[in-house]
Amino acid sequence: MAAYNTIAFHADRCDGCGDCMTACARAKTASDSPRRARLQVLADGAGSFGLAMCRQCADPECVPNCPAAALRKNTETGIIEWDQAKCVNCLLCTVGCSYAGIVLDEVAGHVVKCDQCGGDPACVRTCGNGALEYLSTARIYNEVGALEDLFVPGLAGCQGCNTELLMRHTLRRVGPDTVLAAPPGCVPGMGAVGYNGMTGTKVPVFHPLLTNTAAMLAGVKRVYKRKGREVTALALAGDGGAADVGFQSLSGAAERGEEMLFLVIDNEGYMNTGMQRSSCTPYGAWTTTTPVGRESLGKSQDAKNLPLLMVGHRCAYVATASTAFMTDFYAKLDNALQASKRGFAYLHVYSPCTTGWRFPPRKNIEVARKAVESNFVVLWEYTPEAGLKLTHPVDDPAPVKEYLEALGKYRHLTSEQIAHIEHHIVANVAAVKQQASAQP
Amino acid sequence: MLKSEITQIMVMERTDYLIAGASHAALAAMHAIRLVDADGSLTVVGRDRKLPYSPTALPYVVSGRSDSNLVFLRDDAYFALARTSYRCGHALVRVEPANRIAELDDGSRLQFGKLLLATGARPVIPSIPGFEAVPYHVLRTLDDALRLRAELPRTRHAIVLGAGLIGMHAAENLSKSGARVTIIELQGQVLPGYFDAEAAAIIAGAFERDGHVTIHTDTRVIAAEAGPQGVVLRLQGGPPVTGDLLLVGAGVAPVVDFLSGSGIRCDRGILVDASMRTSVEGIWAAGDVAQAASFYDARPVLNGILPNAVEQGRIAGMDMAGDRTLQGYRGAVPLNTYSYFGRHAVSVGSATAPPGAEIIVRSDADAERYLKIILDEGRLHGIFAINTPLDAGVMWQLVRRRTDLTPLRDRFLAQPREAGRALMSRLWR
Amino acid sequence: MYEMRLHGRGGQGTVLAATILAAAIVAEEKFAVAIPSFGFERRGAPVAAYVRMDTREIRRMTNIYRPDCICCIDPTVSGSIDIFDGIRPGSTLVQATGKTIDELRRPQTVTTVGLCDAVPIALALFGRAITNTIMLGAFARTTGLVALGSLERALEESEFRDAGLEQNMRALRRGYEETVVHDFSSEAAA
Amino acid sequence: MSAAAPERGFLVCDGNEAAALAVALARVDMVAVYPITPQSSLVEYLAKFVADGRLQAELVDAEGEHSVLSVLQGAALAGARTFTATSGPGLAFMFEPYLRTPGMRLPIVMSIVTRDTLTPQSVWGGHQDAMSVRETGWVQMYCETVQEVLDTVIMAYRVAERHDVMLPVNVCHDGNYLSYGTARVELPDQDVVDTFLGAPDVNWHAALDPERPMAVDPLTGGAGGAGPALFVRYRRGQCAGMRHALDAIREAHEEWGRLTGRYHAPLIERYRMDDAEYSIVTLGSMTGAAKDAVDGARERGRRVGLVKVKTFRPFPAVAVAEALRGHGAFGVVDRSVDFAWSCGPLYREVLTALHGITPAAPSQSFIGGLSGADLTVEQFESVIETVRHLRDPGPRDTVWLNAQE
Repeated sequence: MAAYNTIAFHADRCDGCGDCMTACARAKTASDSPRRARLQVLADGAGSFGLAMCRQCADPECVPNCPAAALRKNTETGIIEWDQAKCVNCLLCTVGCSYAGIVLDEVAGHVVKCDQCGGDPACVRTCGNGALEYLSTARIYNEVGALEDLFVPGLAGCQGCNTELLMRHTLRRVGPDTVLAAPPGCVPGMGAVGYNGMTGTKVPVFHPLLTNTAAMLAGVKRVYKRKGREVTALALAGDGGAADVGFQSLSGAAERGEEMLFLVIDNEGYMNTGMQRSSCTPYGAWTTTTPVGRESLGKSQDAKNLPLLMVGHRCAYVATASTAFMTDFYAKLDNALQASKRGFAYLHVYSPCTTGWRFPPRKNIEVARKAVESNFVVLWEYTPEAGLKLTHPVDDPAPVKEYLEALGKYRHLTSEQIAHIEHHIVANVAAVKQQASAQP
Repeated sequence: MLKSEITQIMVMERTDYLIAGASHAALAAMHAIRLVDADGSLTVVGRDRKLPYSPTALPYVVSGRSDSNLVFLRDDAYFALARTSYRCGHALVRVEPANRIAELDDGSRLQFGKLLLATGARPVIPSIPGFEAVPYHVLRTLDDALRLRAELPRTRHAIVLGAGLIGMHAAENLSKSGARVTIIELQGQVLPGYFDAEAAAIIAGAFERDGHVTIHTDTRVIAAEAGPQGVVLRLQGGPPVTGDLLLVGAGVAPVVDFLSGSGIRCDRGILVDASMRTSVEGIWAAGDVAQAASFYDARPVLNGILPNAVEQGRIAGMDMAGDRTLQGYRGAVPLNTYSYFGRHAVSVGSATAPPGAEIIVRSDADAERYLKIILDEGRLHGIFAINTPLDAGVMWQLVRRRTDLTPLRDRFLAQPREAGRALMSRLWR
Repeated sequence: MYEMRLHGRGGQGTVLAATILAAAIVAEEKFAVAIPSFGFERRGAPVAAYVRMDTREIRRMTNIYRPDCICCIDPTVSGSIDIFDGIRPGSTLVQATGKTIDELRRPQTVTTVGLCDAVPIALALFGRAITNTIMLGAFARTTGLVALGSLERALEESEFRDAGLEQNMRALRRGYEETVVHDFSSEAAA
Repeated sequence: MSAAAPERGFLVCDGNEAAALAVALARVDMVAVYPITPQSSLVEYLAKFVADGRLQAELVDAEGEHSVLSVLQGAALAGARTFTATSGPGLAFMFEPYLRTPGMRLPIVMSIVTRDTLTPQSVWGGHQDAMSVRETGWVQMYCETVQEVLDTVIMAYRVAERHDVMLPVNVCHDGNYLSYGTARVELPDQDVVDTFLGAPDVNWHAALDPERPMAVDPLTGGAGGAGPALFVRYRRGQCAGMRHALDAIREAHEEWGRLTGRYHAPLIERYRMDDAEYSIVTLGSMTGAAKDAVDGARERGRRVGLVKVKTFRPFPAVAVAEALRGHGAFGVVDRSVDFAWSCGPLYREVLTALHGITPAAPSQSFIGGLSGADLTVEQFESVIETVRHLRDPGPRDTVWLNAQE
């Protein structure tokens, strides 16, 4: 079962110009008439614009409503294909579709629907506002899904664990010629390094100290390089082990340009050992060592911006990522992997923790997305050559209150604390942007 | 129990899911079951000795629009992939709910865990004196269609009994193949139940103009006989009609005769609840054979249309497999789409306006355009259109969701398609 | 066993001189051990180094408290510390100084004195008052315990290279040549 | 600096350079370095050897000792022969990965250029650093001479990499006296060292190698499961490795002697013990002065002997007991402190080795040479005199040498 690419519609960026419809009509009908386009943008009556377009449903209703077997979900591409040779023009498919995604083209005299232009949709190309986006995340999922999962099944992560997804996908991509370091934290905690003599992965894996991950990996990598063997040195570390007690070895390895990919899964604390504070824990957050009581209300300091510190090391590559933006993550993973063959590559992934942050597992990706959309975390990429670039600028951020309210660890926040966080977000974005404006 | 009986039971074939029927409801149920239960054994028994196909496609086989080899909805590979045993050419002849045994027409007995009755309907043959002696066609199976198609070239004057969808399609096909066609309809209009009289008149007009079809509505056949020129039908209050081909399209009736003695409650069809369960535990029914609550007044109704069969089949399958995401059947809504002589007609909802309903009609007979909207307390009750584009699926949702259109009333009445899309975009996209 | 103590100041190469001397003696198929004294190696601070030499294997790795010889490569350090501490009767002093023998303070126990005005030589050769190799030449001339040739070879095998080696070879030879030896043993005997 | 040509087969150098030369001769694959007094010149030599191509190893200038040893662990797990050196506070900072090295059975060789531990502040010699880590599972050998430093570093690889040992080895040489003490050192031919050591064989048992994936050091479970038993298996394995190390050290010293003509005592050295009526026990570079003192006492008619302990971990208890048994009173001179009994750690170790031997000999602990202090021939003479007068077995106060201002 494959995952599929999709055309996403960002209503907030649509100004209703209709260029997409013209482009579609030109591409599909050799006419300029927007009425003949296979997507229809229209005012939704509430001040913004809606879209009628085939969603290429996973379990489509139009297909079983066709009496002539003229519609078919292509399981390779995900496109619902219409076969003119079989279509009997009965329009029953339009009854099945609740989204006006397959409609009668009166001029053509038959139903028409979006086919995503074979992977390069004309509408997306035309839209100047970024309201239409061709999401190729699925292509990446398929590619990665076809690769071997190098962790054993049945890791004992918490329900809905973001980290497990992240590490499985990462290792699939990085591949089997890898030595994996998993310092104490959730990654080994769920069994990745094995248990009682058993192993949790299909690649060589070890459990460094919380303090020496980068150093041990450097030793491994140097020896293989000396032997002329192409082996990727990969760390899957938590924020505590990277930003706090492991920072020295991280900093040293980065300064020496040791060739490795150091991926930090930032769940804002020591979640494996019972949710204690780390220097990446944000201001105001409840943890078991920054409790909420009469005298204090969560952490009283702001989080350390570890990825920006890594930029200060002029690493071969530094980037931040989020599991809510997997296309972005995969692009960065690829870049980081390449960079790790010539220097120190650092990838910082913001990873909500359903257990430690107190929210329902099903909201994991939503929480990750809200963090980005409120600028609570900022996605960017850095190389010494190109400098720092924002990869997902959020110019009109959502109120951070919505993000904070989704998480139990912020339930106690006072309005003053929320104001502090809002202020910090502004300052942090400014700091990142200042880096971005600096010449490399 | 005798030893031989015990042996028989022991060797009896068993299937977790048995689906009787192989058309839209059956296939939708099978799909729904497999989404949840990948392992349970599944058997589909179809009357016809063919891969599944849709009766709805048959008029197009008759016309030649559809290649009879390409109308099949599934192939063997699909059943293999779904690990489903597809037994075609067999019908259920008996169901023993107590033992959960179904008997097929070859005498074999199948023990089932759960049974779906999606046996569909068969054509109704009117009880007209002399009818049993005249040759006539029906159109329910692929063989029917191929037989009818074979007759087209040599048919000069065809009589179509019944102006439902089957009859109208056939009339169009016969007309296009060069035959003179006479349609005889008992009720006062063509396509009763789907379109109101005014719309029906527009449609009928197209038949008369473009197809030179003669339409007798409000007309009862009182006798039939075979004559030298073919079949002669005597009409009440009119001259007899003679044709060298007679097609009976006088409606269909659920196939329920094999259920006698089973204890499964039937009215005109098999009575089912919102989960498509019959009165007997472990047995479901869906599609043309099922009689479920009407959307409008909860009366059990037959709603023999394709989208309804798909929906009921899916609901039955989900319930059979224990899919916890199941939402119950929201009731039968009449709906259809119809293309004829290059025109298009859509009907969604009930054409019977309740008391106090607001009825808006825009009609342009010359342009053959028609639009009728029935609003009941600001909510869409039914919408009917000819040559006026509508998103039928969106309209169906508006009906079923009982969406209050009041805030958009004027826009909806002016541009129902655009307003519908705006509502869709806001409410459920 | 012959024990000597070198005195100098940090930066003058006192410890290195001890090592080169040990190497030269070893090259003569004798045994030698050199040990620096331990202090913070601050430039200008008094520094000492110890050299033992013998015809048998030397086992003790200790400081020297009863030296047979003091080699003082800095003219002023004797003003800061007592370079003669623990000195044996009949011992030797090799001193870098511009003073005459009469101007020099000399304990009675010292019966042989080699004087070398090393600083001007060093300034002429190096432009800095680095006197260590000059004073090795002075030691060889004063005591005769090591051949000048052995010191030359030890220098060649040390870290000195090219111009630096050439300068130090000249320093060694000038130290050897420009040292004046005074013998007071008859005095002591009397 | 080395003040003689290696081509002649010998040179004059200090112990830090001797150790670095041994590393080059052992064809070590990786060295990781971080400077600390009195070890600094050792790693400077290593860096220079690498820069000159004399040592064709990966050089990692790590940002601290903690990473130094961590880098080497990674390298060893990838198959490299490795080396580093440290002292005092550096060893303390290295402690976390240091503790773990024996458990991972990595044959890393590390020189401890011994230094007293803080506090009070001291950058000078003393055995306290090495003694502080004596229960961590590393092999420890203490050198007496500069020559022994060179030879022992080479032999350490043979011991560490022996399959029935597979333990890390500390070669301890005294800060100041051996780190900077300069003497003639015989330089073995490269061929001899190559023959003696063979190719590195360091990760046949535990590897981080994609060609044979395994989990190195996975978690062990808590009480009730298979975990504790597994843990015990590891620990007992370490103990077995330690026991085998005694034999491996003996075998390495014999073979080295056969190849080079230089026989060093592997576990302990008995010096003039045959007819000794009492004795002193020493460790490290103090031994030379002690031997001179023994010779002097013998000349004065004292029937004194000396036992030098070279291998402190594993402790050669049987050899020590056999050496001292029947030879009367003994004094043990330590360059560090055992806070359990306020005596010297070697003293306590020797007493333990003699436990159960009757009649119990009178003995005394002497502590001297702390913080760079010298241990002179004269001091050993006084130690010998003190021991000569010991009568009854049993506890007595430790004698602190160098106690006077």
